[in-house]
Amino acid sequence: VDLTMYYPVAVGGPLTKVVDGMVEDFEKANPDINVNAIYAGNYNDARIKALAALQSGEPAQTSVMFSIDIYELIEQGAIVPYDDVVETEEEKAWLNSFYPALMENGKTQGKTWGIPFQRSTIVMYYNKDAFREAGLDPENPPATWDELVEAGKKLTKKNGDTVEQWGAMIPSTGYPYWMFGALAMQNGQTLMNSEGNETYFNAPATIEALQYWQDLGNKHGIMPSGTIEWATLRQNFLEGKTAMMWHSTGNLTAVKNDASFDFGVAMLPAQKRRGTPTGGGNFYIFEKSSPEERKAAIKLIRFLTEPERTAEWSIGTGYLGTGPDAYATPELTQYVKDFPPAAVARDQLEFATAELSTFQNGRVRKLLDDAIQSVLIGDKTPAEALDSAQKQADRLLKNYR
Amino acid sequence: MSAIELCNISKRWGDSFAVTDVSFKVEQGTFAVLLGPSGCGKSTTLRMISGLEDVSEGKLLIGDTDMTTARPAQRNLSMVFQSYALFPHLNVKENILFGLKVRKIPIAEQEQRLARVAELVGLAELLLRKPAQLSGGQRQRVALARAFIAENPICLMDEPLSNLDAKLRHDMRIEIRALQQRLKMTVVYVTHDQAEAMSMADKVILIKKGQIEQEGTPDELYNKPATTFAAAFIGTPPMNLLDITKMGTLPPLLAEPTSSAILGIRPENIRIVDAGGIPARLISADYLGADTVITARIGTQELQVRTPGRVSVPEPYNARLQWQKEDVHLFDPSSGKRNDTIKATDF
Amino acid sequence: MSAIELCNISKRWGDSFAVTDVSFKVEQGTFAVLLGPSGCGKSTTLRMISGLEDVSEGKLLIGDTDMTTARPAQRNLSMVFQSYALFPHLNVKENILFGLKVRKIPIAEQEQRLARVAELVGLAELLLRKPAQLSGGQRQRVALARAFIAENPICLMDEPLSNLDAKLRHDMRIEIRALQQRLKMTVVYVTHDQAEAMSMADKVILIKKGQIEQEGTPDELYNKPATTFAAAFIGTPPMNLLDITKMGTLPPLLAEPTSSAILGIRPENIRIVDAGGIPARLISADYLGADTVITARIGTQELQVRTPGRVSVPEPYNARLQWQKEDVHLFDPSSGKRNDTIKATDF
Amino acid sequence: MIRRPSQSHIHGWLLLMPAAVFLIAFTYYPTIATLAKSFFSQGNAIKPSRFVGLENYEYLLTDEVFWKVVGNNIIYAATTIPISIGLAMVMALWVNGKLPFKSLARMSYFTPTILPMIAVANIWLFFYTPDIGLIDQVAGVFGISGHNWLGDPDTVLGCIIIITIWKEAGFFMIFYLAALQTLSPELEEAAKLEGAGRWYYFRRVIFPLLMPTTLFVLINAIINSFKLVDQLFILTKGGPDNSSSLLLYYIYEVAFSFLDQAYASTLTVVLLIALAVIAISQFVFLDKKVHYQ
Amino acid sequence: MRSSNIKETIALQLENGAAYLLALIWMLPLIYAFWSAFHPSEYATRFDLFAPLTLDNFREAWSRAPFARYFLNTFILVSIILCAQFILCTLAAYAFARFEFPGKSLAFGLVLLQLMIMPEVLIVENYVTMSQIGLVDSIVGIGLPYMASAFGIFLLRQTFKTIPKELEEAAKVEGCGPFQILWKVYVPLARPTYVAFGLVSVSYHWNNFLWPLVITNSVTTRPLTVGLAIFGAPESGVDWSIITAGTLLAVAPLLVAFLLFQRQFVQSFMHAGIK
Ligand SMILES: Nc1ncnc2c1ncn2[C@@H]1O[C@H](COP(=O)(O)OP(=O)(O)OP(=O)(O)O)[C@@H](O)[C@H]1O
Ligand SMILES: Nc1ncnc2c1ncn2[C@@H]1O[C@H](COP(=O)(O)OP(=O)(O)OP(=O)(O)O)[C@@H](O)[C@H]1O
Ligand SMILES: [Mg+2]
Ligand SMILES: [Mg+2]
Repeated sequence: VDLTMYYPVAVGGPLTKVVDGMVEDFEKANPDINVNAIYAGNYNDARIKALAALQSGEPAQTSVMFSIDIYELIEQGAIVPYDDVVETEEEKAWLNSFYPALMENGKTQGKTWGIPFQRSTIVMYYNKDAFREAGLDPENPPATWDELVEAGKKLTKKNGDTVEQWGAMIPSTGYPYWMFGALAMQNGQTLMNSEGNETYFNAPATIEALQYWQDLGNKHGIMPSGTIEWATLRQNFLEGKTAMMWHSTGNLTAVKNDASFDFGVAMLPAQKRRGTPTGGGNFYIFEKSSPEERKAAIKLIRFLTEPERTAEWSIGTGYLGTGPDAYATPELTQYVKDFPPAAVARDQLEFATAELSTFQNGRVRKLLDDAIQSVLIGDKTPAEALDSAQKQADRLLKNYR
Repeated sequence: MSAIELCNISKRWGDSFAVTDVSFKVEQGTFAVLLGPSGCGKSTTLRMISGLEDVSEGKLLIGDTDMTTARPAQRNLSMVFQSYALFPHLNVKENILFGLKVRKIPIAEQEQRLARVAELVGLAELLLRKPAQLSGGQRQRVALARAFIAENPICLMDEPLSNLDAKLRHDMRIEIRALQQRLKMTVVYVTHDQAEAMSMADKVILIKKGQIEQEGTPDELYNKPATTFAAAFIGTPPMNLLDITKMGTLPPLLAEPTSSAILGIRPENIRIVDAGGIPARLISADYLGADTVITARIGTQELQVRTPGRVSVPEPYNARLQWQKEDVHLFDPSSGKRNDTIKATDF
Repeated sequence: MSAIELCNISKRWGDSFAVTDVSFKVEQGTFAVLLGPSGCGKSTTLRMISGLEDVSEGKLLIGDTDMTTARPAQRNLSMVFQSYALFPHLNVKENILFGLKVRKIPIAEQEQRLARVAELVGLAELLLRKPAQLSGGQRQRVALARAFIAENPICLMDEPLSNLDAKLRHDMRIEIRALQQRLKMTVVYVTHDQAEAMSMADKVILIKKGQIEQEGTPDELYNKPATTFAAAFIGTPPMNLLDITKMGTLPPLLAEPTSSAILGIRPENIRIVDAGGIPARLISADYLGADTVITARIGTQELQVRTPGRVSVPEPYNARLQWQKEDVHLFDPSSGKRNDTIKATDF
Repeated sequence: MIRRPSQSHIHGWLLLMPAAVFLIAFTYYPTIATLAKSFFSQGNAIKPSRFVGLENYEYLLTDEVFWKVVGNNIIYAATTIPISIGLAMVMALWVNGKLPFKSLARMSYFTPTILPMIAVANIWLFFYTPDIGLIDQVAGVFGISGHNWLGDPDTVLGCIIIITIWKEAGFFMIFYLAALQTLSPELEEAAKLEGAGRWYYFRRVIFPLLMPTTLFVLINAIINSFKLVDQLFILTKGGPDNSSSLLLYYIYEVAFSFLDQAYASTLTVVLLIALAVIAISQFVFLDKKVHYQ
Repeated sequence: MRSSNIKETIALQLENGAAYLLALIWMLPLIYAFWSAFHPSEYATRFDLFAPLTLDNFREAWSRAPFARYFLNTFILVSIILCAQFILCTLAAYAFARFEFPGKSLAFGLVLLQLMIMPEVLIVENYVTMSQIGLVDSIVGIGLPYMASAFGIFLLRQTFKTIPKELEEAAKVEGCGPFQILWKVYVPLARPTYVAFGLVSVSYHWNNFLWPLVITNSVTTRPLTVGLAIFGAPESGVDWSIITAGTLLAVAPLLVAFLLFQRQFVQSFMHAGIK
């Protein structure tokens, strides 16, 4: 059986090599299956590629794609639920072997459509040296919103008008909705329902969360106002321009390699509770595939999500191990022991929730992104912006109710 | 057998005729010149002979074969263009051999012919130069060599000298003529320069507005211009044409008085005399080294007098002019046609 | 006061001299021509006068003011370029007024001067045309008008006629000369065409390899060439230069026998005679309408004879040539300089 | 004569054929398919695509993002076009003149043309990054505090514009350089003799004589002002709040992020019409003025 | 130098200064690329004269993707496109420049229209076409949509039109047919335009990204830019040292070729002037 699989690479690093290696191992183990694993750029490029292939009638059988593409893929009739493909009990058990939080984005309408693969959450990186300098306890990072503000104020260093070190930075380009998902969750509010046809953008708790974000810059002055660039944030952190940053766990390895100071990783702070959305890519199985191909695909996916490989993957990339048994492997256990920050993301999974994902996901997400950015740049108040975003989202989603 | 024969050939562009009903023959081995003012249709005629332009009406024979619709390459003729049309990316040798290469002549023969032709036009030293590295005269020779090497019996030339300066033009004229005679080629040559036509042609075909005005040897055109147009077109300075009715009271210039006529007299045939002749006023002089051209006035009509040596006319003054009756040409004022029934007289 | 005076002017490009130690004066209101073969430094000299080229050594006076380093615009002179340098996007009127606009002359005066100049050069009808819509002669006139309208006392012209065909060139020569005289301008005119120089100049400055070869009126250059170079450069066909030692046994041509000399005799001064003279062989004839140029040979030396009317030489034949002692020029064979101490004799 | 014209017709079409096949297959056919899609709704597994007439166009009229993006694009075009053309002209004059070491200058002006946008955008990202970026570092030396160039809606479009100008000016310069070479030096000398200064000469002679080149460059520049959006993918993704988004980027977003091919087609049609109108009116109105020969 | 014109001289110097300043700004991204590629990543955003030099970034970049193979692919791709463009555009331009046929101006208008159509918009449709003719994941498939270049047709047509008709006629009289005329007269005379257009085309396709990414699936077909994109994906933040090293690797052949042949290139552009 020939299998074609697309996978995107969203973090730096020699990822393609790792994937190629794992696929090779799989082929060795299953000589009858021939896998063609194709690197497909970033998540966006991969989506275009899959879509183009789909329309041409020449799609792949399986693919790693953005976990939040699920509704669109269902709507396009592009993917099949795993429930229809798995047969044995063993396989059904496998479906349940992942952290539930990571499955949230893969399940809807009572079925499982995506299997978590390269997944991450948001964590808070902080500069322990800066904490010490500001007289804060480096082993006790802020755990609530108020503490964050407080610590941030101490950490913000000014030289006249020029800020030499900011207290904290939360990136607001690239994936603002993702960061905001964390804030909203911490304020006790999810952004959408699990059917993907309703959003809660203008719920009071959501508005409060956005207000808090805006206040970090405008009121408390611990974060630059305007938007903060996702791509260069790590560099800012490494250069000591900010004492804390919220960023994907996917950065862990890079920060570890490049930081010239003592840094720590912490769970995101809480308001009403702790919270973070998960993120990243899931495995999907495409509808246009024969039963044998589907079976082979299941084999491949199972192989790639086996605990040992998940552990290897996690160590190599900084992505989460997707199930508890991955963390039970000796390699990962050892790694976490040597490098405790690696466990923070896992521990945080307890509080994690789904990433924003609905029907018409692209549009809905953009509505929220624009709303967030317009607030951060001071064009609108949180209530205005979110009300309007909610109204438009309702219009888009009412067809799906 | 004529080398080229045009039978009632016309060329139409849209509605207007560039060439109307032209017929002439060019004999084997002669040098024919198409002469006429700019825009009279010389190039068009030549290009119809070459096949680069389609014939609208009429028939074209080349060596007695009907070639009216043949492709240029089938006509076995060569052509030299006004700006030479040398290929700037090819060197002299490649330019000369261009046609032979196209026709796939064996290399050995190419070399042989090249050697001969290069010798002939004096380019043997320059074979590897690009056209841009040649002087005007040398380029001209390359163009000639390219035309000669094909050994076609007919060669067409469209104002090939007009881009050269006066001195070089003079040298090249002699050279082209000598080559034509040596190779016994039939040449049809286009020019608007009458001096060129006079010095080179066996036969001149004078064209005016797409029609033949006069056809004959240079001598005939010079000494027996058929029309005032021909008279005024040939000679430097050209023939003076005086309206007999506007000459005022003078000694009789014609044998019998006529109501009207145009009297033509060439500047070199007029003498300035102390006594006799007719009174005139000398206006200015233009010294040309060997001789001087004096502008004179009889009544209201200006005329030019060419006289050897240097004469200066610092101020206009009165003098007397004289000519001999044999030198007078007479034309009909309305049609412009030569009229030999009227006779001039000495005075 | 001279209008222009060059004192020991030189121009160096890198190591090589284009102009070496040239001095001459041009008087107010005269027409001076810089004449010489291509590359001799005429343009360079003119451009130093205009200020478009820096002077390497020497001093330049314009109207008695030292202008050696003045900017072109400060020199109060106009210039007519070889290819006219008309601005293709401006119409005739705008082209002519270009300089006045730059100098912010009041509009009323611009219009007034324009009307006058346009009238003068006969462009009044064409003021709104673009240069591309003009014939060569008309473009030439625009260039002249642009030079004249500034009313600068001096006008420089660099081969302004070389792009025109022979006929137009002849007309324009007369026109330019007439305008210069009417406006009493000082003109320095560059050409390599000796006929042009002869017919236009008050003074000819003949240049050879960056140095002055001879300076004088056209008459002087024609009748008393200072060197063999000057002799051979002027006249069409040019003067025949015969080496006296290679003439073979002949009647004595010089008053007293000299070991060596170059004998110069102009083609138009040689007559073909039945008896007397010296024996020669006539080779070929070139009929030019009014006269014929015959190529003849005395011993091994070729010479040209110009004779009126039509003479044909279908086959070479023997004849006798004669000239008068007044028409003979004698030159020193080693230096090429004129030597008037030797005398010619009739034969 | 009937022979030649018909032969010429056949030859003409035969020569055109290969290019025509490719153009039809990979440009015109897909373009027309795109056009057709704009009259249909976006289909999916649940609701198949159906004919909706002008509904997509109606939606477009009410789409706030569309209008914002159009506005941005107008600003973008109105600044990048004149500035990059102007700079190109100045560069060409410099490099054509007596500038010492001009081949070095020519080389650096032309460099942007051969650098891949995907890499270059990342370098510019560094220049613009607040505090640690090159601009802020340099500004810091002069005591000017950092600015969030890409995060501030007032400056972000300007940043994008600068990159575009940087990318384009050198490319256009080449065309001006070529045109300048064809100007006869006698023209400059004639002007000099008349006392015209450099500026006067430029304004009255060079500039008008460069008009045909300017027309060519202008058409290219206009087309590019809609085409050059690569930098957005890396730099801003159109943000913040669409303040740097451009029409083609938006089309791209609609097509591949919203997966709404129908609406993307609608936008494409509008863009194509706008471009065609601009190009045609340019040819019609400017062509006459420009060709004096 | 004329003593009276000091003011002018100063103005000229100022202008030259401005020219160099602009040149420096224009070079800045490239200069920065060199800086950060040759220094360890902690110096990527810090400028220190004594920063240690290193080639690690290149080693790292080189190891992350099969660059050698990608170089080969890009090279083949660019060559194929260039050859095809030359042939197709030459034929079409010749038709437009020197033949009369019905529908000529309409056809030319359509060709110009292609200038305005963004290939990105047509990706999906073109992918379908490619898969129908079985060219997905092939180097030819990457090239096909670009082979008939309107820009090339336009540029060559302009050049052909400036070639004196006499040359064509001379060749005709010597017995050349239409294709011989094209091959022996027009093509050699338009060589500068070919060089100029070649430069533009090579740098475009050398750097083209999205379509090659979408249409290729395997290492044996992917061009360089796809390899480069691995570093360019800013999802997890930018590592400038690696990106710039990768960039320099990718454009090095172009840069070197341009440096070596810049005189010829620039001169070609001059002759190809659009008038
Ligand atoms: N392609 C054409 N279309 C329309 N009219 C043309 C064309 N070619 C020439 N003519 C016209 O035909 C007439 C004759 O042109 P032709 O070129 O034969 O003149 P010519 O005698 O060679 O003049 P010249 O001495 O200026 O070369 C002119 O009036 C010209 O305008
Ligand atoms: N810019 C330059 N650099 C170097 N040498 C030059 C330059 N301009 C002219 N020369 C040289 O100076 C000499 C004189 O040139 P000039 O242009 O004055 O000749 P000319 O008498 O006007 O010739 P022509 O009749 O061909 O115009 C020539 O040998 C020429 O090669
Ligand atoms: Mg003609
Ligand atoms: Mg000169």
